[in-house]
Amino acid sequence: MTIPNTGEILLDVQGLRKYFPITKGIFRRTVGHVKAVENVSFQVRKGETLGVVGESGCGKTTMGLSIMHLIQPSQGTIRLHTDGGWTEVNAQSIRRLRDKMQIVFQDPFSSLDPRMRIRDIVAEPLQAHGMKNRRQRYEQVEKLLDAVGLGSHHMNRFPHEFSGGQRQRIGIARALSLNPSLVVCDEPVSALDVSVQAQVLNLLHDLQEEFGLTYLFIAHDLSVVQHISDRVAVMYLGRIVEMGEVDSLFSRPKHPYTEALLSAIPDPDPDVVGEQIILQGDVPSPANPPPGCHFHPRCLYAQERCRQEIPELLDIDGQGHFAACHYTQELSLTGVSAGETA
Amino acid sequence: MITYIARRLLFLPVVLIGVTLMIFVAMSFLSPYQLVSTYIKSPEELKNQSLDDLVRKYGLDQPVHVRYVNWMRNLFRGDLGYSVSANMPVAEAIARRFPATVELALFAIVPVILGGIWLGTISAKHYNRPLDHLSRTFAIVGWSLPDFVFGLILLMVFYGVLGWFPPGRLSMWADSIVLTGDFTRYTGLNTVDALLNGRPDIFWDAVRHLIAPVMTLAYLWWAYLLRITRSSMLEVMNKDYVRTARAKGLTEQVVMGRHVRRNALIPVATVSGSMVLGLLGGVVIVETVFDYKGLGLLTATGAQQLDYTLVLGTTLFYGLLLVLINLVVDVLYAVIDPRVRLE
Amino acid sequence: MVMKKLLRNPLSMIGLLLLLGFILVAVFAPWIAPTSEMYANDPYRVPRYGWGNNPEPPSSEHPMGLTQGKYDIFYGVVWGTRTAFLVGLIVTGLSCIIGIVIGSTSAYIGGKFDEVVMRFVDVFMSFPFLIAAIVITTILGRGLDKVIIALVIFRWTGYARLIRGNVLQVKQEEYIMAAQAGGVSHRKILIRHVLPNTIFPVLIQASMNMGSIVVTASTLSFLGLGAPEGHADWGQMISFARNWILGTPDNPVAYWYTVVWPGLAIVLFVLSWNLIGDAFRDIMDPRIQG
Amino acid sequence: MKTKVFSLIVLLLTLSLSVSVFAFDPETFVYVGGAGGPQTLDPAAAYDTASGEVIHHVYDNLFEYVGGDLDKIGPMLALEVPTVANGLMSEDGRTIRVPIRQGVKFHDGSELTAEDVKYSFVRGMLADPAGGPMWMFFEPLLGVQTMRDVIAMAGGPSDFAEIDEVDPAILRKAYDLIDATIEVDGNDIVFHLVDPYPPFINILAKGGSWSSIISKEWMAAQGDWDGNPDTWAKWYDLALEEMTLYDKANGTGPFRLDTWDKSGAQILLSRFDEYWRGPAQLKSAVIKNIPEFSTRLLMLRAGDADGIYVGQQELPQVRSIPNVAVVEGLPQVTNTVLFFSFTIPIEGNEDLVGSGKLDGNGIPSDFFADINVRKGFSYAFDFEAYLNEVALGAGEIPKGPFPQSLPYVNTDQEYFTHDLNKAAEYFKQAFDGEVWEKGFKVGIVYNTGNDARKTALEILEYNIERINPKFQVEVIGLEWATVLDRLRSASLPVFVMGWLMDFPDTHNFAVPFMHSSGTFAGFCGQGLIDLAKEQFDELIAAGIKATDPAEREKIYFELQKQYVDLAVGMPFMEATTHRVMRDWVEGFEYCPAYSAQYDLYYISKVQK
Repeated sequence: MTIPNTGEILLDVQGLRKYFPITKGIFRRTVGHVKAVENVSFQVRKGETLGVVGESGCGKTTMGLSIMHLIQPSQGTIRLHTDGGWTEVNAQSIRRLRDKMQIVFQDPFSSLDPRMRIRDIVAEPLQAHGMKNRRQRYEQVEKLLDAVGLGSHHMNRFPHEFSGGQRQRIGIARALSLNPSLVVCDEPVSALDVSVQAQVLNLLHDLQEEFGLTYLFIAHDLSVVQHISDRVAVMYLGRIVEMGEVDSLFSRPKHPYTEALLSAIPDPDPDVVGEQIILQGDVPSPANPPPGCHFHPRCLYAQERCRQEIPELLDIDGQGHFAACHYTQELSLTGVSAGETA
Repeated sequence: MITYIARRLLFLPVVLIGVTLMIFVAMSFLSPYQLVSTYIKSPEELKNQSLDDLVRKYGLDQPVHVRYVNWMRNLFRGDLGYSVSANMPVAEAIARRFPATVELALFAIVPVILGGIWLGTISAKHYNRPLDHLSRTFAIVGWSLPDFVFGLILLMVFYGVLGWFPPGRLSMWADSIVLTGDFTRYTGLNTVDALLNGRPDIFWDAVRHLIAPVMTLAYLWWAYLLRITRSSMLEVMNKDYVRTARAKGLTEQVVMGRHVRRNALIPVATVSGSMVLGLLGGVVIVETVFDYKGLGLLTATGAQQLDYTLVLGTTLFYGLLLVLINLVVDVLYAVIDPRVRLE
Repeated sequence: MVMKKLLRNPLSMIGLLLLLGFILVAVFAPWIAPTSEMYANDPYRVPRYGWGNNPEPPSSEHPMGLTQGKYDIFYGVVWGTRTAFLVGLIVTGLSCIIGIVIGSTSAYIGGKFDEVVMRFVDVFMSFPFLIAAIVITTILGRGLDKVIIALVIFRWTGYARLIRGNVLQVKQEEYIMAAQAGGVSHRKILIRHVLPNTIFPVLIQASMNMGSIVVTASTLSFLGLGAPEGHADWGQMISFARNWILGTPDNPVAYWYTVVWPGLAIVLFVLSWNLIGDAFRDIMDPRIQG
Repeated sequence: MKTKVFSLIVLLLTLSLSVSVFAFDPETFVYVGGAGGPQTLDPAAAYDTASGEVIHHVYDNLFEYVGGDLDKIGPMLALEVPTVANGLMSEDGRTIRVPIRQGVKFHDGSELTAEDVKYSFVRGMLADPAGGPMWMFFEPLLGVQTMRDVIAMAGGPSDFAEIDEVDPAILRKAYDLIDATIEVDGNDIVFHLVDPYPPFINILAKGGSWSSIISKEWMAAQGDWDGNPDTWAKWYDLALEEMTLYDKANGTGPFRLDTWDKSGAQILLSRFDEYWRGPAQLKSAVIKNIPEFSTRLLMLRAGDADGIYVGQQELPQVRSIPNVAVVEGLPQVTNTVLFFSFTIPIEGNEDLVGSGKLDGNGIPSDFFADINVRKGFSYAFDFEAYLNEVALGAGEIPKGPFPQSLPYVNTDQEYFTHDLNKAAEYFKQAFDGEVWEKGFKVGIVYNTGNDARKTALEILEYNIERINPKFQVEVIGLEWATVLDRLRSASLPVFVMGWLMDFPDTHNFAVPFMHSSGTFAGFCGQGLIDLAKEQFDELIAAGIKATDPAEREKIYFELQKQYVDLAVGMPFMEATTHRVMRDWVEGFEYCPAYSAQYDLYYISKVQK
């Protein structure tokens, strides 16, 4: 486990919001919004991995895509530290910034164009960024494939000739082709078999060291995040409810939701019978979130105050462990020890 | 769903304005003296006539936009203008001729659908075997034949040789009854009116005149329905539940009838709407060959004589019809297939 | 692979052979039916052998006989092959291109733009095709080029709708976003990723339409709006037969040759395209892969 | 299987039911015409043959041709034919008295009076719908062409947009001018002509829809003009469908109008039992229109139609049908002419005139102003081939602009023949040899759908291109609307058009073909107009005013000679016509003046 790099900040996200309008009626009047991402602020340090977890539909993928400007954020500023200065990521600058920020997609089956050869898929960003010489491009592709553990003999094949894990490697090679500083990994292993998951995670880890990458690693599963992340942010209904160093968050969760998620991690030791917290009810609709703390209807510890007041995300211990819970100081929540899970 | 319908209806005027605007744009390519040809239909009528007087009289020298505004103004007063080629107001011409086309379409749709499904079923059942090839070739030949050729051949055989199915909508004797006051024309559909008036003889006469054009139309459309039925049946036949049914030992007839055909017909039902539209709008040739006085023939002749008031009126009407029928089809689709939701 | 499947199926095999035959006839038309002295400068004009109106049965000089107006049927059928390909290819090509460009752009851009474009398409689709074609050819005048224009104006919408639906689906795929993330321009994404993944059904549809265009053109000829009289065009040859299909009272098939030869040409031509297209669909349609 | 057998039985039953036994109806006559029904049934507005088809049977005229002979005029609603000999016509031919038959009944039961006769003509002239036939009365009675001219005579403007703009006093004066030309004198009616007009009686005779006699009282009862001198303008130049007689009729003819079933494109007529000559034999008649020839043909074969319209070119197909009678070679007064435009606009006309220069790739604007070019074209045409192969012998080669069946036509006039050597000679002289040397390229035009005319042009093309390989002629078919448009600007270098007489007089051909204000001069460019003004106009005016037949003959012979000498146009066909009917039709009478295909009054059906 790498020691978190406390150095400079690479990505700075402030007040990010992404609303999808709900239209109704003959004239498609906007009657409300699905607040997929609501006022999210965080920073990612250079070289670290920030894991983002949450149940499906909590807005984590939307957040990732918004940061990449693959969907237009509704509000907020995203800044990227490049070449010793800050650049705001917006619709105008994004084209220039593509080589600094890349993304690895969730579904290795849909993220590769079935009608293109591997070499062209991986080389495409190179071409788009002005590498005119085809030979050079293919040489580069060969190196990249090599780096992700594929051989040059794969270059002329089509995606359907590969397994899921191999495809994800191709996706990673593509993301790395421009030599980015930030890579958003949008649930890169969730579609893979468990056996393959570890391989890909290890690959990502190795690549991070080799290329000095910074990851924003999105997953719906805490166990996946635990290994690769330096810090973890937990999202619930479009908001970050807890964020902190991975050890601190896992061992001393400060939010009941995190606690519930942690309790769901299966323990490899069959003798240890952890008490699993079953979350009550479904995730409420982000179009119509409950008042107060969005988590209160499912929270074991909910009080009257939770029904009325939205808790702020505050640094609880002064050392960068944030949580958004009114009673975080009062509650004593159960975590897991860092080495406990596989 | 109501919102969906309302939304679609809201776009109706947009489409209709677009349609009429396009005709006016097309018309702006015409000179006043070309438009005069509506009034002087052939060189033989070119007597001691001053073309300029006619241009002035019918306002053909006005710019197109002025005419469009005038036309629109009249339209809002419910006046579609007067058709020179039909010798009557456009609205009346549509009201008189459309029922004929509807009658033809209604009578045609039954054999078209039944025959098409039948052929499609045969093809699917005998997938890639001689019977499949045979029925598909048969249908494609129908589709490849220009309809006037097939229509004229039918006319020759069934009227010229056998004397069974004459052209027109009614025989002379029936026509004279229908045109007199004793016969009430409720719908304009001769068959329906005949039954309502208690005249089975006229009903039979009307049916007799419908058979040959209906046959022509049916043969034309079979290929289309065969194609859809066949592929959707093949799709369903590969489904697990059909295999299960077979595995259960159900007879082929039961499997086909109960499981395959019923499910395969959903796409067929949805194309029927567009077929009705095609039949309503595309029967010009059949109407010409069989002297069947319907709206298609009227519009086609009108268009050839540059009778633009008529063309405007009928395209407006067709546009309306198209939007409405498509809407109905969409709604029906949603009703038939629970998987479809209207946005 | 597709070709192999096509060759294995007897129907598509026949279709391919027929099409090949037509291509050969079109290519070698000047040798099969040498241009007559009469209209040496315009080989597409069918030579007349007399000024009269009545058809004449096949003879050694005119193997398929003379149709109404004493036009040589054999010559018309042979050179008509070229016209058929010409009209079919141009109409299909142009309307395909227009439809694909408008339909895919509209779907790719989406939103209000898509809405506006689709209403525009609705307007075009609200005309009954034949009526619209009559209006256009009446305004523009008679001639093959006018027929082509009329056909293109009212054919592209079908392709536009078809490809739009496909693009809307493909647009959701992650590889499109991946390309975007890679900094590829929208235009390139459309051309390199969206179109190759959506265009096939459109092309098959288009090939199916090749045949029916010839039929439609003949219908326009029937209405007096097709190719100029005497131009080598099957549609016109067959519309020349309209008055003779009835034959004489004692011999209903007295003028069989006026309708059979050009009719056969049209039917076989359409048939060949449809057989191939049909087989293509079967091959490409994942739903009926048993 | 059972269901299949059952459905088969049902089908067979249906079929057997549908086979109706053919019923011969001896009292109904069915005529099926070609494309296009009547435009209007108003005699003052109708100018197309389909209208005449109906008007002929519903209305009567003052005179008629006896036995279809255009030279023999007899009384109809008149009691006597006015001549100088019987004193009803003045010596100078300008005053014509017509005694009106008494006891004639209109279909509504009212009786015909002289007042009705006057009303018929006055009302027609006052209404003068644009494009109508009323010029035939303005010319002899007032020496002008239209009601606008009369208003101008009365001191008003002639280019008004709406008649309300004209001072009512002037309108009244215009009315008076017209009123004065026709006078009711007891049971007689007196026409006052501005100049002698020999064919005036012809204009009034049966066959001319425009001189149908209508009922004044009935018109007033329908809300139409009642004869008030100050209100007539309300009915001036209305749109066809706004006129009272558009689809209504009340005449004295042998048939009354039952229904004009417009949506079914058919007209039903029924016998008028109180017809003054006694009722017709037929009880009713149906006039239908079916554009598709095959359909018509089958109806004739089946006996569902008693007579059908058959084009000249389709005639061979009906000749051999059993039980069908084809009457051929019926004379017509008509002429089909190849016209040349003397002054062709170049701009926007490139499809026909090419480069617009005499450089082998086009023709100059004044190409056909050169008489040698016109003669070259005329001698190149193969008249015989057209007559025998295209027209199948049905007609004659003309001797000039006037059909030979008319009086005052020189049948010995020397005329063009098919002679390529002569044609070459003239082409060599044209433009001082430049035409021959450089060649030319010209588009010659027919209106699409007219195969015979197309073939005529192709014959010309074939022959001219044989004369000199540098001569290029392209036969171009244009839509009728476009032809009309381009005719107006005289843009068609060469075009073919026919003229069917209004009334059987040479004058009726001299004006359209040769007068500077005639129909065709306008289409043939300023060059021809100038030529006509200089050479023809005076002769034509003299020809119509002359009352002495010998003098008229001299004038028209001269006009004919000049036309041919100058090769103004190339008349190439005087077509005869034909009728096709079932052989059970009896009593077929033919008169070239009739626009109706059959005179139903004389017809009966007798099953053989």
